[in-house]
Amino acid sequence: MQSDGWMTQETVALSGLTRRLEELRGDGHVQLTLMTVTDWLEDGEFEVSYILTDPVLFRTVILGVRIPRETPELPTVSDIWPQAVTYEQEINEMFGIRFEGSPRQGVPFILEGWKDIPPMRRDFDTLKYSVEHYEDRPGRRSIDTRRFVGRVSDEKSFTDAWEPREDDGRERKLADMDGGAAGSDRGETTDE
Amino acid sequence: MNPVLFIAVPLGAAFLLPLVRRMGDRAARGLAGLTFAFVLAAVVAWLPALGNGAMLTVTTGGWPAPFGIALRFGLAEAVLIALSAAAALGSFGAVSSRAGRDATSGGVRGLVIVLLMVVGANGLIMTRDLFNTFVFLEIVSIATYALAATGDESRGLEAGFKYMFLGAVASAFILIGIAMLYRLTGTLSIDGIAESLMVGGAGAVPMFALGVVLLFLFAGFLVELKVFPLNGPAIDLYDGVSPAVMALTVATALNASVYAFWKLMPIFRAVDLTLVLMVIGGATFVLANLFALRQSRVRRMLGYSTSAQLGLIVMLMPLAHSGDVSATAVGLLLVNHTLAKAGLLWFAGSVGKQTLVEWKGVLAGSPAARLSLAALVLAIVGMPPFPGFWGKWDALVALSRGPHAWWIIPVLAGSLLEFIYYFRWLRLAHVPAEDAETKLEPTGSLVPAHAFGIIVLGAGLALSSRLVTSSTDAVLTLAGAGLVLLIAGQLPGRLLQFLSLAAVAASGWMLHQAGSLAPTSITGFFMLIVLFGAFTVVLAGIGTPPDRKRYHGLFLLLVASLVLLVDARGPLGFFAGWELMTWTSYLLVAQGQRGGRPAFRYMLFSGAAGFLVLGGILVALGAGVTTIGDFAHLAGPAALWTAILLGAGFAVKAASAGAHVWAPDAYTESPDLFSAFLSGVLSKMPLFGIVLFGTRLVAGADPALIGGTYGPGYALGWLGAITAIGMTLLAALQEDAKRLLAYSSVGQIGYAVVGFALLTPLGWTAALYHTVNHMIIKLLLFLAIAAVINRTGTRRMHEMGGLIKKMPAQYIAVLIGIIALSGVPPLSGFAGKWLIYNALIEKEWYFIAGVLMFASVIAFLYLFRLINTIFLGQLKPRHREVREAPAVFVVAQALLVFAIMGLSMFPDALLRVTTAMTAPFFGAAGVELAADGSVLVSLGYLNAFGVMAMVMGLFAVFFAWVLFLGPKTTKVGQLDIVMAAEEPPAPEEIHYAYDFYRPYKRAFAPVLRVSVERGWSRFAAVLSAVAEYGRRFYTGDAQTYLLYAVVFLGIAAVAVLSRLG
Amino acid sequence: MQAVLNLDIGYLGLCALSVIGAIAYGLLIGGIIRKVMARIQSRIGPPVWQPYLDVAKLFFQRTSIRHGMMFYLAPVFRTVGGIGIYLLIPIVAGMPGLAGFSFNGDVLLVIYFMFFGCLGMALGAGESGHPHAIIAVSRGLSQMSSYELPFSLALIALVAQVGTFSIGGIIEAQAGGIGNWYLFMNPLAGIAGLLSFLGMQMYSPFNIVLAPQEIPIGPPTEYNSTFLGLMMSGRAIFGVAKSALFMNLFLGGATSIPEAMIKIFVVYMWAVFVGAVFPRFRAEQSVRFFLRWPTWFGLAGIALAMLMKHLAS
Amino acid sequence: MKDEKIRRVPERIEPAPPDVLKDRAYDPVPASPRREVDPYCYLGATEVQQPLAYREALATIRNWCRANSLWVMAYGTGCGAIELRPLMTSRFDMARFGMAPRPTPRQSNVLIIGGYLSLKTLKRVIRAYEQMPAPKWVVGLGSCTINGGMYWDSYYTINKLDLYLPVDVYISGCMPRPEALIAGFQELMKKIKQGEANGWNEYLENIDDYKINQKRVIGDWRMPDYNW
Repeated sequence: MQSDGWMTQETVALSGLTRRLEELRGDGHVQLTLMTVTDWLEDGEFEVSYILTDPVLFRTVILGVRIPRETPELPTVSDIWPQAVTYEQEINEMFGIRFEGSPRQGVPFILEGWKDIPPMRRDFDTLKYSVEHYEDRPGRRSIDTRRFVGRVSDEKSFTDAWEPREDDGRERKLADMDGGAAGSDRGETTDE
Repeated sequence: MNPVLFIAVPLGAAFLLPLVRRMGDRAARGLAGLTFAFVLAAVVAWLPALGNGAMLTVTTGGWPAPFGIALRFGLAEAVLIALSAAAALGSFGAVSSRAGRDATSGGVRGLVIVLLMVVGANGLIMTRDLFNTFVFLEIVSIATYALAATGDESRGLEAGFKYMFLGAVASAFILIGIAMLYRLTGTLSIDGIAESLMVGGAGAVPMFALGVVLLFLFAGFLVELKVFPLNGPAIDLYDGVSPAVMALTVATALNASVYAFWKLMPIFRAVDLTLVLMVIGGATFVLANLFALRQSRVRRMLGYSTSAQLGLIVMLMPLAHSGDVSATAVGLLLVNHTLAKAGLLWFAGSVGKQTLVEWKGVLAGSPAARLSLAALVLAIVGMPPFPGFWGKWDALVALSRGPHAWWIIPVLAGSLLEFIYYFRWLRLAHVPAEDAETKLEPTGSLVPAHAFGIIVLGAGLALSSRLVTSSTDAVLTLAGAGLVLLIAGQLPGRLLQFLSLAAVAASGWMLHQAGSLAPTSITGFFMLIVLFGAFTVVLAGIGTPPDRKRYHGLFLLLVASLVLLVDARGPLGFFAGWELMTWTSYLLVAQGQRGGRPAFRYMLFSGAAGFLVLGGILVALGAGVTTIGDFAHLAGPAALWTAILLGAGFAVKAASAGAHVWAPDAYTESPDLFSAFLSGVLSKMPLFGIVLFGTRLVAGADPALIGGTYGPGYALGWLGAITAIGMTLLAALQEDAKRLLAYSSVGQIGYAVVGFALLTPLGWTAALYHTVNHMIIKLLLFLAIAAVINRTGTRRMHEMGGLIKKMPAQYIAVLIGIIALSGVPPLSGFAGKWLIYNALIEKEWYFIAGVLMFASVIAFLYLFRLINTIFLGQLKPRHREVREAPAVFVVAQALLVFAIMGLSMFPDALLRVTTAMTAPFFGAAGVELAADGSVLVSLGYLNAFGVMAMVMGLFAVFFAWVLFLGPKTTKVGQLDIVMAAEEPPAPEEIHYAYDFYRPYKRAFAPVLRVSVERGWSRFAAVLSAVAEYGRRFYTGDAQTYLLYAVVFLGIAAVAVLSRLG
Repeated sequence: MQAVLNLDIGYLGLCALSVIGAIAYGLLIGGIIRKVMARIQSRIGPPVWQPYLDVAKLFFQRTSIRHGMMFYLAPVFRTVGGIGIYLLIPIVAGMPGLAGFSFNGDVLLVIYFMFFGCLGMALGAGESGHPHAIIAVSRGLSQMSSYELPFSLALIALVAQVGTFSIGGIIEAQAGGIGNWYLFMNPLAGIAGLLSFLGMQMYSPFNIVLAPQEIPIGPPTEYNSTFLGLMMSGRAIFGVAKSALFMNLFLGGATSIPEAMIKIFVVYMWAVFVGAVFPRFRAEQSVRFFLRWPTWFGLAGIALAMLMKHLAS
Repeated sequence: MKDEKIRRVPERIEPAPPDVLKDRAYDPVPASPRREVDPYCYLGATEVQQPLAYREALATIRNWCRANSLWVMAYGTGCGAIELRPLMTSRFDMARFGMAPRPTPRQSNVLIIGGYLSLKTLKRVIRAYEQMPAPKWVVGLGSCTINGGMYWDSYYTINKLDLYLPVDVYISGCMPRPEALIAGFQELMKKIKQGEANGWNEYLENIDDYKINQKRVIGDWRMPDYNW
């Protein structure tokens, strides 16, 4: 559990989810501000986050629950917060996570007639899908701006030594992605 | 044959009965039945001989009057004995078919008492001897106690005890009175006493002594007659004793007592007790009717009713004796009451339900029983053609001409109260089968009740010969056909409607032959309206016959009553027709799916309207009027009051604002075809009344009075204007198509009322034009809506939509109708509105003109809504298979459409008629009709044909243009509309129809908060509370009743003694 | 009857000419209004002949759709309503073509005939099956009923004072200078008339019916091509006719064509200038507005008329 | 592309024989067997053949009227719509060209696609386009309509509008400034005046291809039956 005074992050096991949510609700976190999902593809898990707010004391709790990607199922919270139905519908559509007992599961929210795997899963390749389904106009040239990101950050100054280095991993990740994406980059190719 | 037999035979039978009983119960009952039948047959056989006033006096034992007992047998006695015998037979029949007959009648032992009761009653009726009167009175009373006590209901026992308690007091008083009277006059013969009192005059007998004597007799008899406040025990008796027994009691004991009282009138009149009796009787009539309002138990309610009716008779009796009121009228009231009340009591007994709530729907499965009950109720409340009506009419007319004219008011007020509780009962009994909780399971035979219903109807019809006019043939044709169809209700509806059409056509032909159809006479004009409306509605009915079996016959009866009403030659004919129309239309309204409650409301307001009209007529009659033409000779306050009362009555019937609450329900819940007739024709009858009497009153009135701007009509004008705007506004907010049209109809009648209220020739012309126009349009619209309802099975507009594609003919009908009704040129409505505005401005009623103009614009709202939400917009999937109305139906509508188009092009043709009608009374036409078809009035001009020609010409040009475009345009599908490029959801969701004028509702919220309905509810609640509070007067406690008797005697003593001068 | 049957071709031709002229003038006024509004909003705005182009374009549309018979007929109703009312009003007193068919009836006829076009329009909107069109009609009828009240009150005051419903008579009564115009003769009724005229013209703030931002253009939502062109023509002549009626009732009529054109233009512009500075009312606000001040003015106008009549006699 | 099912609408309309072209300039009546099928775009079968000079003159007038009275249906699908607003306001004032915004496709002549088109929107746009009466024109606004723009790799936006609707004028840029829009509309007006803006005819002529393309991307083709 991390906390920075007004925002607390905590993780809970699936079995204790409903109890914990009700506890928090009883504790004054009466407002479900958001429900969102993180796809931990490498860990083979989804993390569903419930962001709860206490409008009186201005406290926020981000309650995360990890579920396996193979069996993405959760109990619904729409009986506690009716507005959760919409979030659950959207998450169901975009990540394929099923919420037991939620009323509009499987009803299209944004996508109409979607047949592929849910598009927000990280193993869904949007570029590939686009290439397969939507035709491009010949002659398109695009410049991948990510290259400039690295270049800008390369311009080092002697004062860098005193700059705070909070996120060392960031640059590395970007570089990884750059390398990874290079294979499918259509940026400088010409169609046909 | 000797009248003594009427006493001797039942007496003998009573003695024989215990012997015969040894041969078995069947034989005993046979003997009793034979006895009653013999008495009845003998009297009936005697009746023709007595009809010419012959009188038979029998002196028993051969002794002449002062010594022997004289019996007299005349027409009155014969009728009363016949009634008692018939009632005995009926009660006998009603009881003997009952499974547990012994339980309530005391079995065969009870029959002895019944026989004795008949003996006593017959004796009491015939005897002319004072002491004998007492003896028979005792026999009757004791028989009553015995019958009450032999029942197994403990209530009966208790009631009988209380009854006896008071009866004993009465007997003692009467005996003392008789003794003292004998001491004073030396004779016991009633005639002798009267003679000696008359001849001797005041000097012969000491006045004070006479007063005391009379006080005893008088008080004794009043206690015996159970007038207010002494009627408590009698009412308890109704509650506790079998209704069959009570029916017998009413027909024997009560009638005999009343007649005995009547015979003593000459003695009482030695001191002038007229006022005392009238006060007592009047109070009894009004209060008993009032208290009956809160009765939840049917039999107790009937008890109050008996008390009330008796009060009326007591009230009229002194006047009848002095000749102010004809004795026949009072006799008719008594006979009517006996027949109807006995029938109702048997009815109550057979159905066996105690409380009103239990009565709900018990007659649902039995139309014949419903009809019979309705007939009996109509008889007892005094509707024509039942004898009660004639009695009441004669009595009231006599009252109006005498010095007691003010007494009409309590009589009418009490009668109205009577309406409320009787028709409430009828309403509950009329709850249709689908809503009923229980079905009728008669525990006894209804035959006696039916028989008395038929007798009372027959008696009434026999009396109706007073109404003979030139149109009698037509009326008889229609009424006869109506009765036939009423019986033949099981035939196919189409055939019934066809027969109705034939009857209407035949009567139209007869009226034509009789010369009753001249359009320039008022009666001919309205007769044409009636016939046209009836013809169209029946013609349409061939297409979609109503499924109610009694509808067809009742409708013809209604038309018959309308013909009678319109062709009336005198006030009696008018009022009889009016009341006939009221109850026939009431029964028709009750034929609707949820007809009970709306019909009840309809009847109450119609009843009130009828009594107001009656009041107006009576004022005029009191002022010496005999024919309708004579109304022109009225002057001064009589004319004013006649006008006010008639105006008020017609305004109520026309559902003017305030009294409108009956109309929407009645129009809406009636059978669909009848709604058209109700709105198209029946709503014109108050206008007919206004025209009929108004023309005369205007012709006779002081020109200075009606010529000025603010004459007596101004208030009526505002009433009409408020009606017009209020109803129009409400119409715009209705969800139910028929209800919308109902409000519209009421509002449009408001226009006509304003026109008549103007009292100018132009105003009347406008109003008459509007009347005809409105009739045609409303017939058309209601018929179209009826067709739509018939096909779609719903009345709610938002459930329809897009029907133009399925029912184009109905669409065209409604389109023509709404354009005409809204007053948009070039159709006929405009000329009507134009005339009314011109008339208003001419009369300088500017503000009323403003209100009417506003109302006429609001009318667009509901008219557009009507056509739009039903015919335009989105067709619902469930109406994809809807078909057009049948061809005959459309033909009937085509007739109306042609009429509208004709009227639109040539309004001057109609105006020529109306001006010819009104000009003689006003001495001016108000409208100038130019040779080229223009209508010229003092302020403006109109050439309807020219407008029509212009519009048609332009229309033709542009229509040709779009026709030329035709091939270029493409028809798109129903749901192919622009919904922000979205696929439209189901038709139900995009049909904007419910709560159509929400912004309007919001804007008018402060006005709409005013609820007349709530006002009437409060009034009803107050009346109810008063009745409830007053009812506590009857504690059911013998001591209290005795206390009342003492107090009453004290007051009576003061009253009688003060009369001594 | 005879008066109508006696019309000769020449007269009808004159009438047709005047109708065409009025449509042209109505469209021109429409263009001017757009220009004026643009200038008020410091725009350049379309050329003044833009409405002609629009109408011509609509007539030149290749395709059009219809929803049913009534949809088909509504533009006819609308146009006939517009032209009919124009023909029933004497625009210039005594000029044959411009008096049209006004011998057929008086001012009441004109007022009631106004509803003819509206009714047809509303029915066509209903037949289109579009809920927004019907919502607009519902609002429009609500508003119409409310502004008709002050207008009728003003008219009643006028007739009470003038003593005739005939438009010719009303114009005659106002002859002899500006002071005799009814607007100044009975200013209270005049104000009621002016205010109700705002509602009649359906410019802002009383344009809830056509409110394009919430109920796409209201009743004509589904109308297109020639139908719309016909409707626009009808609306143009309807506007002219309404203004002419107002001119005849309150501004003393006209004795020559230029005078009529100027007065009609002025009357038109009154509604436009008010509309330029006021935002739109909701339907119930509009109803309440007309039932308050304009109605009080109308009632006071009638009282004043009665008083003046009383003093005169 | 390996999927043969995509049937191409030719990028450029092949130049037709001169006489046909001439006919087309005056609202051509292509000999299409489809004219009965098409509920919206019934191509006047009853056209009376007038002398050529007359037709030319009439066509000039018609086209001039049409070009100077463009009623615009602005379909603001994406961020591009933000640049349409200034066009209506005082600074740029499109009204001076006779253009006017119109809230319903039934009365519009120009459909402006204001940005990227997701499939969900595309469906609605097609409906709106088909509800417009002919002649009608489509203006593609911004790069997204041309080649997908910054959404080139999105799984739910199309990349090339003219596969699905006939585009008469593209205005490139991300976003194009109002000046660019004005230039684009001027271009459209010029094309209309010259009788070259014939997208709606091409749509009809190649309706099968267009429909196949549309159906291929729109997963649940649940368009109402009245839309073919």
